[in-house]
Amino acid sequence: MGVLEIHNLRKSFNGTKVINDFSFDLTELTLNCLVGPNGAGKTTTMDLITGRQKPDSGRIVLRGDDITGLGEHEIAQRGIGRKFQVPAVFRDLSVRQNFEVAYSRQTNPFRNMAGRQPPGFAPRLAEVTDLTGLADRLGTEAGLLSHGETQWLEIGMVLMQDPAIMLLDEPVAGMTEAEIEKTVGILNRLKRTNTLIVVEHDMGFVRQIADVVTVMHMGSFLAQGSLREIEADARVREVYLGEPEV
Amino acid sequence: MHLLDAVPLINALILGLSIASIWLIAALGLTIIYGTVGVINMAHGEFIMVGAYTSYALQSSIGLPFLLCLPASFAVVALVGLVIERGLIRYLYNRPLDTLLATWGVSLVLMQGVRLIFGSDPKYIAVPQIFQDNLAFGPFGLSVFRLVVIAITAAVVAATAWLFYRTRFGMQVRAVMQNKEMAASFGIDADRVYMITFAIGAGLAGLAGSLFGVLAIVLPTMGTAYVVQAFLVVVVGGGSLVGSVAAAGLTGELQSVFALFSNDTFARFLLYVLIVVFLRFRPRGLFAVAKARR
Amino acid sequence: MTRNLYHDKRAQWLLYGAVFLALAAVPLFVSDGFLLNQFATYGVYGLLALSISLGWGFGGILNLGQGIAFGLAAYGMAMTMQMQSQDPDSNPIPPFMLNNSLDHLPAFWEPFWSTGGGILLALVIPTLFYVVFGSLMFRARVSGPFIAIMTLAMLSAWYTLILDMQPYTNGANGLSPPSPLTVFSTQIDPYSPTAYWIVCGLLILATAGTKLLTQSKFGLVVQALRGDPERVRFLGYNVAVYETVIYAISGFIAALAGCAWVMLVQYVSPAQLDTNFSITMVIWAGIGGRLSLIGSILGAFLIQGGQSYLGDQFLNTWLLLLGAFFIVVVRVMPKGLAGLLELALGALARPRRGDGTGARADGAALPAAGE
Amino acid sequence: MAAAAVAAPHLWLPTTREAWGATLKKGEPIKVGLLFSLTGQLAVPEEDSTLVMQYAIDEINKNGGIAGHQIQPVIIDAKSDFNVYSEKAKELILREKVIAIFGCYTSASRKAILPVVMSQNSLLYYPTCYEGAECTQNTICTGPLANQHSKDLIPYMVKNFGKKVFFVGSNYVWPKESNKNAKIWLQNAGGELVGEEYIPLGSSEFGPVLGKIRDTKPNFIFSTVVGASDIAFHKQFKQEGFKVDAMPIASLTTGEIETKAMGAEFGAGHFLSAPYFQSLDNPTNHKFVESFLKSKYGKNGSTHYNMEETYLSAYVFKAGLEAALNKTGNIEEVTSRMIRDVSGGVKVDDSISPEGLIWIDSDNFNTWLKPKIGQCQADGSFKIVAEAKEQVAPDPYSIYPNLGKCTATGLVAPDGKARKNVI
Repeated sequence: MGVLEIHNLRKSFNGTKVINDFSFDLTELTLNCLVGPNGAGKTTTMDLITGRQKPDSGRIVLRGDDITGLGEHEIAQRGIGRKFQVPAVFRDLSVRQNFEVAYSRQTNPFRNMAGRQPPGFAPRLAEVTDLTGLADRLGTEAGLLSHGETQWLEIGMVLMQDPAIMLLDEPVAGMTEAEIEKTVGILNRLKRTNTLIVVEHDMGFVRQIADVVTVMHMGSFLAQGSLREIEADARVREVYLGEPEV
Repeated sequence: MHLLDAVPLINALILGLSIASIWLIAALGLTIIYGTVGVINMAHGEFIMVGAYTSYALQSSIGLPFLLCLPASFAVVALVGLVIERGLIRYLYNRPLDTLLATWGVSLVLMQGVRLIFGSDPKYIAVPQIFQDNLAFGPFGLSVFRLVVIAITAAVVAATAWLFYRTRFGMQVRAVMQNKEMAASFGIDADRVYMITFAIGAGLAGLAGSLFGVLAIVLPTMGTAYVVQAFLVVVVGGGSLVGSVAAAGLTGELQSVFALFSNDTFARFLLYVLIVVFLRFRPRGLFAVAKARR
Repeated sequence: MTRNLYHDKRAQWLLYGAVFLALAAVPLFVSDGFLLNQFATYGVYGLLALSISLGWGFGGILNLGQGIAFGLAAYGMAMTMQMQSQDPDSNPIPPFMLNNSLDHLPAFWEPFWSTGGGILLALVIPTLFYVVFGSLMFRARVSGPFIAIMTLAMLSAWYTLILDMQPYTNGANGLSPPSPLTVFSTQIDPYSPTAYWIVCGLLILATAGTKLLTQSKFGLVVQALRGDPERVRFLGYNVAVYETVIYAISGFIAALAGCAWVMLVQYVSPAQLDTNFSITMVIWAGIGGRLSLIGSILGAFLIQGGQSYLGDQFLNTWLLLLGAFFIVVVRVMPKGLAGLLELALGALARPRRGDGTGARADGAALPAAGE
Repeated sequence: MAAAAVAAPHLWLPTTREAWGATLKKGEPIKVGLLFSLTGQLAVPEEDSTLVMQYAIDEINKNGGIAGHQIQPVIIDAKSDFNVYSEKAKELILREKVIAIFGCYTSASRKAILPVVMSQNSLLYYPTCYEGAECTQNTICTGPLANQHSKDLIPYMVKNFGKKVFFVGSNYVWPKESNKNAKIWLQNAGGELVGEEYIPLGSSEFGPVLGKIRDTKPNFIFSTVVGASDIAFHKQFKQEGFKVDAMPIASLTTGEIETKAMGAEFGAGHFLSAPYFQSLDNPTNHKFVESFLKSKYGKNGSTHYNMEETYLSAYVFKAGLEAALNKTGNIEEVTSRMIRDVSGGVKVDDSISPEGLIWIDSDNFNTWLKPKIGQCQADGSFKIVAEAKEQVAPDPYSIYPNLGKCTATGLVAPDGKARKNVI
């Protein structure tokens, strides 16, 4: 039994079946790469898991708890963190303030008016800044960070949430080689202590981080296994050869 | 139901059509500008007002016939719009709240500028005698000028639809609306498309103004009377042409029918509340699509 | 590293303290009852600008209908003061109602016999309305310009309703309570230092409270959702609740202003719910600097003072100048006059480490990556 | 703290209200405030009010002023904003220490400034028509009250056009109160009310109302629509095919200025009741019209009932101040309130008043005057078709006898209790 189970998920937009009977299990403390050609439904799956879209049918179960149809913030509170493809940080706040907002153990607005950060913030911040290497950028306005730094900031923000599962949508899009290398390091450290789903196109990157690879095609589950098994899979080859981009 | 009882209601429906046409032509320019450029133009009412003053000035100085005042007002206000777009709006395209505020500043300047030039006493626009009559079919009737407004509105809507859906320019507009960068890579100059659209939208307001100057009165403050209704039409319609047509039809008829059964003031209150409730359930209006996030 | 003094919390509090002190000291130097009353009225405008700055500057909620809270509270206060001049036995009904053929006091006027109860209602009802209307809007995820238009429509609805309910509100003529507010059997002369200090005290308390609020975790979350509400939602916060709360607090401050205003002018009419007045509030905050509480307040002082003291010299050109000035502010300095100060202090700090804080003035308050 | 007490002794002394009040000084000009809007929506009528007041003050000053003192106007632009009215009234009274304010055109602005006028015991000359139902000790009104305004008009219309009437008004207090009075005259004249509608202030959409009028087929329309709406109403009336000779509009507001603004073609044939018309045929009026239009204040090209009522208020003030001087013999002892108290019964005779003799009621301080009925002609001027035989008494509480009677000392209820400052 996985930490996150998806059963027979379906979702259509204007009659087009975007997610079609998709099922999936996520094992604790693994890094699962979700791959598939454009339009396979990867981002929509993310949207459905995090509550941004509501499924037409099917169930999403987190640690035995049915979270289907809950609001985004409720799902986030139950322990699913998400990083967007286009990095979404609060550009006019400082890096430190971004982390403070992300430390969302207390979400009641009236309790938060009291001002102080809940206990545990400082050690968590130290851990996260150490991991992301942003310790000396804490005072900088987030809008002034480089692209790579912004991506790490957002990963850091998701970590501040201390989620049971992290969903990362194309975390290395637009990064330089050196930045990708650093991100690989971060993710490989993370997967020792966290459960992750990473949506990615870049197979070279997938090779360096993935424990398990899941392939989606036309909104359905196609194959799952180690990267080697996937690369040997005939159906996967067929799907990918049909598409020019890998 | 006796036919006799239905007469007031049918008359109210006919009148509702006229009110709808007035609100629609008031909202048309706003729709185009909002739908294409994404700017909420708070100075729209003052564009209407400038259009009315243009007609008044042309008529009283060089005696231009009323029917020629219409295109003249269109041209003059389009020019005003062009200047404002080039001088101000184009710097604010990515800042929707700021365009709202900046155009409100523009409205103050236009209103006060007109007041300094023309004074604050009311002016009027004369129309040919045949426009000052009433057409009656038995118990049903409507004034000729209201019919003229309905006809002009229909013609202008048709022309706008043609321009935006049947011409090369319209294709460019829609390409820019969908994806500015992609359109640019096909050699479409988004900046130019925005500029022209804004000018056309302003010009339509000017045209509406010269019609309203005949229905009511030409005053520096006249624009505010129409602009709230125009906004509601655009917001309810969701910013598309067909949306505005539907929204104007709906709200105009409701206003007319509510007024028949209660009174004008209460009808207006009821309409505002209905619109707020409607927006609660369709915050993006009648015809709008959700956007994806990557 | 040298930080921009503008962002230094201690320097900010020093500035606030200095402004508060200067405001509180005014009656020691001004003996003219007219001036005290006028300055107190500016204080009310300052409260309104503060409420706009909180909602729009910090929360990104451009509210063009702040006249709702202001006007409803002003009506509540005027009703309270009106009932003070009535007598339950010999003369229980305000004169205007008799003219509108009401032969008994409408039920919703009854609570206003009590001064404390009346003022409480004047504050609670607008705030509650903001909670209800706010949660309606924010749960439907209405955002950006649509909030502006919806609040504007709601304001028009209230305006029309109050105008039309003449037997209960005296329609366009409004309420003019014949004598000043009496609390604890003391009449508060609107031209006295007492009245001035009451308003000044409200302004200081509200400003300090709001400042603390913006510096709390709550304030930080609100500033974050101004930029990207969806991101905040995915961090586990219920954005609609946060937005409703900030909107309601801003409404509460405007309601305070409404009560204080009627205490000073003994008058309220639907004009207080006119769209122009509500938009004027936004202009105060915009020119003063919506991101700075004190900047917004000083913006209100500046513009209303300008209107009172420059207006008659310029007469007709005043509105023209105001409009043009506002365009310039929006176009080149979205952070208003406070932004200029930030730039200047930033330039002082720059020689040692140019972090470009000032240069990125534009767009800072705008949805960065939202829809 | 001690330093503060020395620096600001007023904080610790009981404030003496009188010390702030207006005073007149021998040999110094008499300051009065002109509180009208020169900009904004209300500027259309109120700019003319300011101009005609300046004209009247010039005229009085040229003829030797009041007891040798010149009048000095303090001219204010209230910007059509009620907040500004309130603020500027305070400034005029507390700061400029004017002895009287001439101002306002709408009841809403009057109600905005009355609290300060009353609390400082100052004096307001309200120079236009209003609804009444107000009894203060600090106002004098020179326009017709609702009970005077339509008294002759309604019977005249019923007699000449028929019994059935439709009431249309702007949605605020004055039209509703005027219509209450009109209903009484209508009942007395044996007429029948077939409909009553109020449209939002400033609205220019008369379609629904005209639809109801078409359905109810009245013989004439009684209109209390004001401002820009009034003009829209007359234009749409004609455009919707209504014929003026079959169903004329009898109005309390549509005068020379409104007719000019809408175009005489839309005004011709309709009726207006007012105490004054530019076309009144008497020597005083001829002189007034001619010399006003020639003066630097006559730039807008017409004289209007509202302007004439404003003009009269200057002479009512002059007469009141002279009466106060007679009483005290010393101008420095005259207060605003004293002028008000002695103004009961003061007259402006037909050598000065273009509308003919008028006088101030000594109980309620409104004006005795003769309403006249005029019909608009094709050139926009009015032809007088009827005139009251004698001055009609003003009564602000005519339709509310239960509330009491307005007297110089307050509103006296039927049970004998008097209440001051009822607004």
